[in-house]
Amino acid sequence: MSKAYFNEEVCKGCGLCETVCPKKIVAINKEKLNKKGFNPAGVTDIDKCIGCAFCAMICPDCAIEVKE
Amino acid sequence: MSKAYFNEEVCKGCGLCETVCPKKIVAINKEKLNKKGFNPAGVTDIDKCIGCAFCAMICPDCAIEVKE
Amino acid sequence: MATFKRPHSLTDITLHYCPGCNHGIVHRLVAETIDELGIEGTTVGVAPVGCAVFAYNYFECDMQEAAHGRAPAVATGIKRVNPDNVVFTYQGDGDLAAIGTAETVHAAARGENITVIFINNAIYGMTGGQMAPTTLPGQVTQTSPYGRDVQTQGYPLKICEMLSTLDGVALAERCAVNNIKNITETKKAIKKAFQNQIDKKGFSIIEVLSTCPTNWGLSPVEALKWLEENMIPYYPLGVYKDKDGDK
Amino acid sequence: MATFKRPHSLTDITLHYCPGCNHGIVHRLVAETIDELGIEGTTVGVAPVGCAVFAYNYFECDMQEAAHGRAPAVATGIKRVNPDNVVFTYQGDGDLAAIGTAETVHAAARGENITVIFINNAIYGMTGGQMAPTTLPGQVTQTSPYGRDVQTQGYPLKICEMLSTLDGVALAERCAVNNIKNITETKKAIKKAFQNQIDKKGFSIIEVLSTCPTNWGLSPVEALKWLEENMIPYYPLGVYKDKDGDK
Amino acid sequence: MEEKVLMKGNEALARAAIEAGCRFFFGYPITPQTEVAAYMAKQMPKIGGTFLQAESEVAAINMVYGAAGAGARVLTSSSSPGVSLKSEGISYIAGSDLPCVICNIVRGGPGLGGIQPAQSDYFQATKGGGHGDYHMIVLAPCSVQEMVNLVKEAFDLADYYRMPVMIMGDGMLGQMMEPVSFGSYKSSKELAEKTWATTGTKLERKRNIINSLYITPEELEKLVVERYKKYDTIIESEARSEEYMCEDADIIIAAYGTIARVSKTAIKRARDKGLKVGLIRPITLWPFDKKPFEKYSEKVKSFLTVEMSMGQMIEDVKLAVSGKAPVEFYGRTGGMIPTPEEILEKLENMMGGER
Amino acid sequence: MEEKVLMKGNEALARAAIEAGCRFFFGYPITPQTEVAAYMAKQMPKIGGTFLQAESEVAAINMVYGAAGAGARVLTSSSSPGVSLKSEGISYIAGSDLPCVICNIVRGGPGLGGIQPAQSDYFQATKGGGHGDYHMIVLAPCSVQEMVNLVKEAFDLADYYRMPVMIMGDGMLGQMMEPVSFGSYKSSKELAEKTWATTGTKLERKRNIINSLYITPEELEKLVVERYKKYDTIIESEARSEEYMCEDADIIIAAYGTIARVSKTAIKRARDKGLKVGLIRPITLWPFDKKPFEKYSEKVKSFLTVEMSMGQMIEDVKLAVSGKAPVEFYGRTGGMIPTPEEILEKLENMMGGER
Amino acid sequence: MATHEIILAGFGGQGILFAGKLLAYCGMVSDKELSWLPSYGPEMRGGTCNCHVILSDEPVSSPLITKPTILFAMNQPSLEKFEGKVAPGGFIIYDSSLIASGVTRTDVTGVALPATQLAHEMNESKLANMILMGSLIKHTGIIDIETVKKALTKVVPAKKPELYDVNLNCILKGMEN
Amino acid sequence: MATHEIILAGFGGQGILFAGKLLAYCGMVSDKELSWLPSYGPEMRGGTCNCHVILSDEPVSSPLITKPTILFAMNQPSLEKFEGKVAPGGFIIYDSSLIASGVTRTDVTGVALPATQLAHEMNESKLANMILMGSLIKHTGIIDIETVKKALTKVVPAKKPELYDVNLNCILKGMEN
Ligand SMILES: Cc1ncc(C[n+]2csc(CCOP(=O)(O)OP(=O)(O)O)c2C)c(N)n1
Ligand SMILES: Cc1ncc(C[n+]2csc(CCOP(=O)(O)OP(=O)(O)O)c2C)c(N)n1
Ligand code: SF4
Ligand code: SF4
Ligand code: SF4
Ligand code: SF4
Ligand code: SF4
Ligand code: SF4
Ligand SMILES: [Mg+2]
Ligand SMILES: [Mg+2]
Repeated sequence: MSKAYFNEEVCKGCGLCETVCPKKIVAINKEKLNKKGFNPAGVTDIDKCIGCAFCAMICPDCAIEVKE
Repeated sequence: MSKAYFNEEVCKGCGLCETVCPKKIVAINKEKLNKKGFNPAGVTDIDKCIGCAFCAMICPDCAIEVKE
Repeated sequence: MATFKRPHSLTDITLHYCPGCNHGIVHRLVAETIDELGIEGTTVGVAPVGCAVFAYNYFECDMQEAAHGRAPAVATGIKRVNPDNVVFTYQGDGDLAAIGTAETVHAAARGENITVIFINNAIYGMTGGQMAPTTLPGQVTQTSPYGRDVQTQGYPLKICEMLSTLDGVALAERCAVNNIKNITETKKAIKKAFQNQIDKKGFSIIEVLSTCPTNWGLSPVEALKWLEENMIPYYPLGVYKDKDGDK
Repeated sequence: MATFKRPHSLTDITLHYCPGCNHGIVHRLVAETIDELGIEGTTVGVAPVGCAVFAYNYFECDMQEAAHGRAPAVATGIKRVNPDNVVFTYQGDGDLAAIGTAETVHAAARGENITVIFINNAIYGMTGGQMAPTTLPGQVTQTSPYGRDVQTQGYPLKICEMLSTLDGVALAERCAVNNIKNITETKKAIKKAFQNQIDKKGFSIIEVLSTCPTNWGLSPVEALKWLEENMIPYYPLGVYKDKDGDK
Repeated sequence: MEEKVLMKGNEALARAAIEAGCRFFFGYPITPQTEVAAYMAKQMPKIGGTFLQAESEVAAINMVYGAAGAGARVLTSSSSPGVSLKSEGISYIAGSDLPCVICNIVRGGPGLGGIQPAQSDYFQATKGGGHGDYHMIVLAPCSVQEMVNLVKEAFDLADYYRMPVMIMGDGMLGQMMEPVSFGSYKSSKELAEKTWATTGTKLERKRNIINSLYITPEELEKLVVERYKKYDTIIESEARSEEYMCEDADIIIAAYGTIARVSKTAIKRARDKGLKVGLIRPITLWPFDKKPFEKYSEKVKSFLTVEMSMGQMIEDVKLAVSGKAPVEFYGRTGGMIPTPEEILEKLENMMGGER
Repeated sequence: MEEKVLMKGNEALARAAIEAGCRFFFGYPITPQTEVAAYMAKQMPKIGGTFLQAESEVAAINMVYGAAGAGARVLTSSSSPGVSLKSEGISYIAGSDLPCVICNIVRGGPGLGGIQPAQSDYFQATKGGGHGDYHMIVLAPCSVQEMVNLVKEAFDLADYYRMPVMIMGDGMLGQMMEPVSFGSYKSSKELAEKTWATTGTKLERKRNIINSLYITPEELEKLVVERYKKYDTIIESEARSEEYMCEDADIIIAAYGTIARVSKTAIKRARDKGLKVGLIRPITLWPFDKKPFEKYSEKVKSFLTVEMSMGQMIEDVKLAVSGKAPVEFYGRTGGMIPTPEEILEKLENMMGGER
Repeated sequence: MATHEIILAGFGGQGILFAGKLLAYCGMVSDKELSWLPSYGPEMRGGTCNCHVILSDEPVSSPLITKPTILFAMNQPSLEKFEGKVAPGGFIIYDSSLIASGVTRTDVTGVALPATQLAHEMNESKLANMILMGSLIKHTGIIDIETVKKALTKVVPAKKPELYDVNLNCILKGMEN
Repeated sequence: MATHEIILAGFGGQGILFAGKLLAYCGMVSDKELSWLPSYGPEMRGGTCNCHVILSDEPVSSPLITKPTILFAMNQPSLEKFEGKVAPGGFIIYDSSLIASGVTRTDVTGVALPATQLAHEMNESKLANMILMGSLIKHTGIIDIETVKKALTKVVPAKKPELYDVNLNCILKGMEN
């Protein structure tokens, strides 16, 4: 089953992915800062991910891959 | 009764007035050349003129006056 | 029965236009309008670059000569400085619809409160007969010697149709001066376009289909016929937009 | 269930856009289209002046950077030289709808066989948030600090509506990328606009309503909401012209 | 003197224009001068003035033409590529004898170039970017305070001579803040009423025509020659420059605008090291002030032109010096700013082992 | 040599371009060069080339940019106001190192001016009408035959140096007919393949980018400095002029283009009267050929620059002469053409009672 | 052949440029050096129009004629404008149908021909120019008729060969006068 | 007061220009000569940003600082870029929450302060700049707190007077460190 993989260093923390996940499992990690100075997004519960790729489709920075 | 008066020196001999006169009394005078080198238009039979001013309305050079 | 004389707002300088050129008719209609509305003292005209470039010699009011295509921008500058003046531009199709496209569209979109008189003669008259944006498909000109090929040279621009999509436009009407009826209509349209400005209604444009006997290679009378048979069918006359709804 | 990875036609250079800026989404859709149509080797893109100026860094194909507003003219030059190449421009609303109005209208009127991707974010992003021709009435920008006043600053330009009056236009469609459904639609539209070119159908333009969180002064998520609530109602999505009749 | 305020060059420019009575601004955004328009957009509506963002630089300059012809004090502002687009319009304004003020806050070129400060539009401004025989007065302030003073004067010069006046700054000058006082505005010239303006005849006078077309070459020539007589007066009476430590100098630097300030720092350091260096800072770029160059050309060992370009003003320096002394060049371009250290090094090289 | 044909300068220009392999023309009508486009409109479709009438000069020059970037030999043509509008585009072309040929068939200015022949765009052409540090090669033919030769060469120079080349003519040269032979075209330079052109990668090479934006000033400066090295080579190897009766001359006239021919007539008449007068006729206006001026500057009594302008090339003459001899000026402007008689009178005045 | 500097002038539409071209082609077919320089201007009927033709054995330096050796005038303003410029000893021919005054100078040869009237009579009202040209050739002898015939084949549009005869007839007519 | 040439540098959004303005206004209220020169560029978040502030008793000649006497660095690239340029004997203060490495030069004074962390702790995550500024003032003594207070009234937007206190608190906090 495909799952979403977030590239935290590419992410700019915009939060768009969060708004489209049907499973509500995407969230910005406020605790973390990547090298560019952003709070990156990530999946809170990867098991729930259905690999729909919505998050990837809206990500302006191609920070998300969806793969097996 | 108003009549059409043609200013031959202003006229450029375009012939547009000829096409709109309801009385068909306007004609280009092929025999004459004005100072600018054009054959001027004129009224052939002023008595027939009904003073409708159609000739004047279409004249691009304001060469025609219609007056008492 | 009528009387008829040269309008006061037309100076007595001899027009330089070729015999039969429709520019002269439209000049007179504009001058009559200025006379009738009693706005000679407050009108400022803007001449284009094109055969009408010398319009600044002909209208008995303050005039500015604009760079090719920029008359609407120049008019905007004038109008903004003296909003109570009546400001009009007088432009050809090369001027208004080619090089001046952006200035035309944006003055219209701004609803700039000016009056635009647009002479569409389907050709660049002044420079000797090149293709204009409004040249008909198949029409032969100096730069479309094999006839305008829409595949490579594009389709004619229909200015009234295009501008009437813009919210700032108060009036967009297409006329012709090929016969007495149409001359009368054109006069009415021009007068309305000026009145609109006095009433602060925004941008009004009157497109007048016109002949260029010289560069069409036709006599003035033949040219009128060509206009009737070719231009009017392609560019239907009428009101394209009127904010008031009435005509 | 799906798989998803960065399209090949998008280089791996990090996009310089602000967080949440919709430019990035549209870049990806264009790149996916190039991949899917298998035209990477024949595509030549034209970057604008605007936030997308660096587009030449991002598309994995030959690129030219055009002067502000002139992308359609540049694309015309490229396309005429190599008609078998697929040539697209990628332009913002300042670029395409203000300074480039004439080039846009005339490339469209010519039916120039190119594809235009038009990012309408109702603002000048690159220069720090000035009013664009597409800025909404009342919208506050750096140069409309009291909100765009249509009386003095004019009405927004509706590009699809305006261009759809032109005979040379094959396709004019307005989209948005604010949600998955619209992203999917946008992708389809972009693909059709490229396919049209391959099929030699003429000028195709896809307008994409987009956010500029930075200059709107909103978070990326708030910006999407503002777009939904303000831009989409003013600029209705949909096909404005499709020469084929089918969609 | 009025209290000083801290202000960006671009904003000070805009405010000075308003204080000089400018009520019309037409422009198109471009870095690094966007603050000019932003300031105008904010202030003009408050004082009944007009700020209008044009659809392009071409439209903006033609709006300026219209407004100037209608008798207004009018300003437009842009940066390098935008000024190129204005060249046709500027030529029209010059050819129609209209007064207006045009700002170029120069950035690196050619083409899209960069947005950092540069002086590579000197030729364009002084020799005529547009076509035909014409000139503009070009003023080059070197500080925010001088920007304010010169902008005010620019409007007076424009009206007095009925011609376009350009303010030439650069990104650095536009973006930096300095304390500045505005004082009150009083025209620096006695100005005639604009009886030539197209304000509508009110049926009280003959119609006015604003025009640059003269189809008879005799007529056109006559007008141009007349205009050049006016230019001669301007060359005579308006050429202006600042001299700094020139009296005893072995080397005189020629530099204008902000880089003249950098040069001053270099000169101080040079003097600390015992090198006698001075500065001539042209304030008017056109007319170019030849006099100080003529004055010192037989006294100095050499001149050094320092520019943020590949060397443009140097031609005017050479024309002024006319072979009487060597004229060397140090420049950086594309947005690079020569540092005092670099200039100092160049000075030391020029002096060779001589010291 | 091929049979001669009688042809207008403008048409010969167009035909020469086609013979040099130009297959793309983008332009906008303007007097006095409309015949160029008319010829192209007629011929290009016959040979599979493209003639496209653009919506404006701005669009035309940007189409040229696109086509040049795509690897084509491309021409545009205009006259003074139209060339002003092209300045931004020309600066972009120079800044992107693209080859193309631009013609300016100069008319009187400024503004709308007139349509008669003039040379008042010399500054614009040689110092940069556009913004930023850049140059074009500027070629100034004086006869229809030379027009043909230089147009062909212009394409080679453009391709060889990857830069815009301008042909500067005037209304007289464009409109006059003279017998001309076209010969056959052979490139005057060894030309490399245009591997940098945006022709589509065909997946066979890395992508090509045509660009003039360099946001880092260091990078932009580096490129500009590189480009100026190329310019130095051009100054070294391409500067060109004709000398006529200079050897024994007391006065040397400097004049280019058609007015150089008028000057020759004046020189013949002067020699008939015993005045020793010669001519240096710059063929490349940029680079300006300083050598002959340097060579004669210590031999002659003075130089006389004759221009159809208020005096523009005279600055380059003065820079070349560098104070070693007086440089006088005779010019007419606005479409007026100096006659041999006028020039002769000026020469006689210069010689004073001395003869 | 000496150097001939010929100014042809008249109204637009009178075939001034065409007449000048004919002369220029005469130079071409007889291997002379030559130049042809028209006046040009906005496309307006009724304007005046002129052209300068130089035929010479030596390369032409200035194509601009300031002292014509020959003036060919087809309307009043042209004669007025150029008469004073003709070189002493020069030659002036003009269409006396359209020009009321005559040549006033005494140091030049003046020839009057009612070319327009003759053209009307021949029913070739547009070819007064060729009639005047015939007369010019006869009086000045600057070119022979064989050269003119050769040149005429080059100026007459290839598509309308019938024009050759018409033009030639007018020239011959002019040579009778 | 000697001449102070201060470079402030960090990410866009960290309030670098604001901090620089505060210094500039300190100069204003104490009648110094001064200049404030920002870096500028396309509107992009996450870019770096700096400004040059000169405070002096003499007129400022070049507003461009090539040898800062003081460096105020809020991110790693800034410290790396400017450290080497600081004049010998100069002063460097940096936010050690965001800068892992430290000052390597020995001929300058380096002060590290975890300003971002302190700001977080104060729940004023956007005001690390003011905390660092407080510390700068304390260590260099280039201005006194009364001047800062006066200057602060000028830089805080008139519409948001509440910001005065918040900023001042942070500065005071910085002065403790
Ligand atoms: C910038 C510029 N480009 C081109 C020209 C040359 N030009 C003069 S008039 C004209 C076209 C006129 O055509 P149009 O506007 O249709 O007016 P018309 O003469 O047909 O009435 C052109 C291209 C110019 N003067 N300036
Ligand atoms: C001739 C010229 N004028 C102005 C500019 C400055 N400029 C750069 S980008 C831009 C506007 C960009 O806005 P838009 O096209 O809407 O693109 P966005 O940044 O919003 O994506 C402007 C005016 C320029 N570079 N060149
Ligand atoms: S792939 Fe779908 S379910 Fe999985 S994280 Fe992304 S949006 Fe959520
Ligand atoms: S959409 Fe992309 S960039 Fe934005 S928060 Fe999600 S992963 Fe990060
Ligand atoms: S006024 Fe009427 S009737 Fe009389 S001549 Fe004119 S058109 Fe004919
Ligand atoms: S319409 Fe006027 S110009 Fe034409 S022929 Fe009649 S009177 Fe003469
Ligand atoms: S050329 Fe055409 S448009 Fe111009 S004046 Fe003559 S007929 Fe009218
Ligand atoms: S400024 Fe606006 S349009 Fe530009 S990158 Fe940032 S968010 Fe996008
Ligand atoms: Mg027209
Ligand atoms: Mg935008």
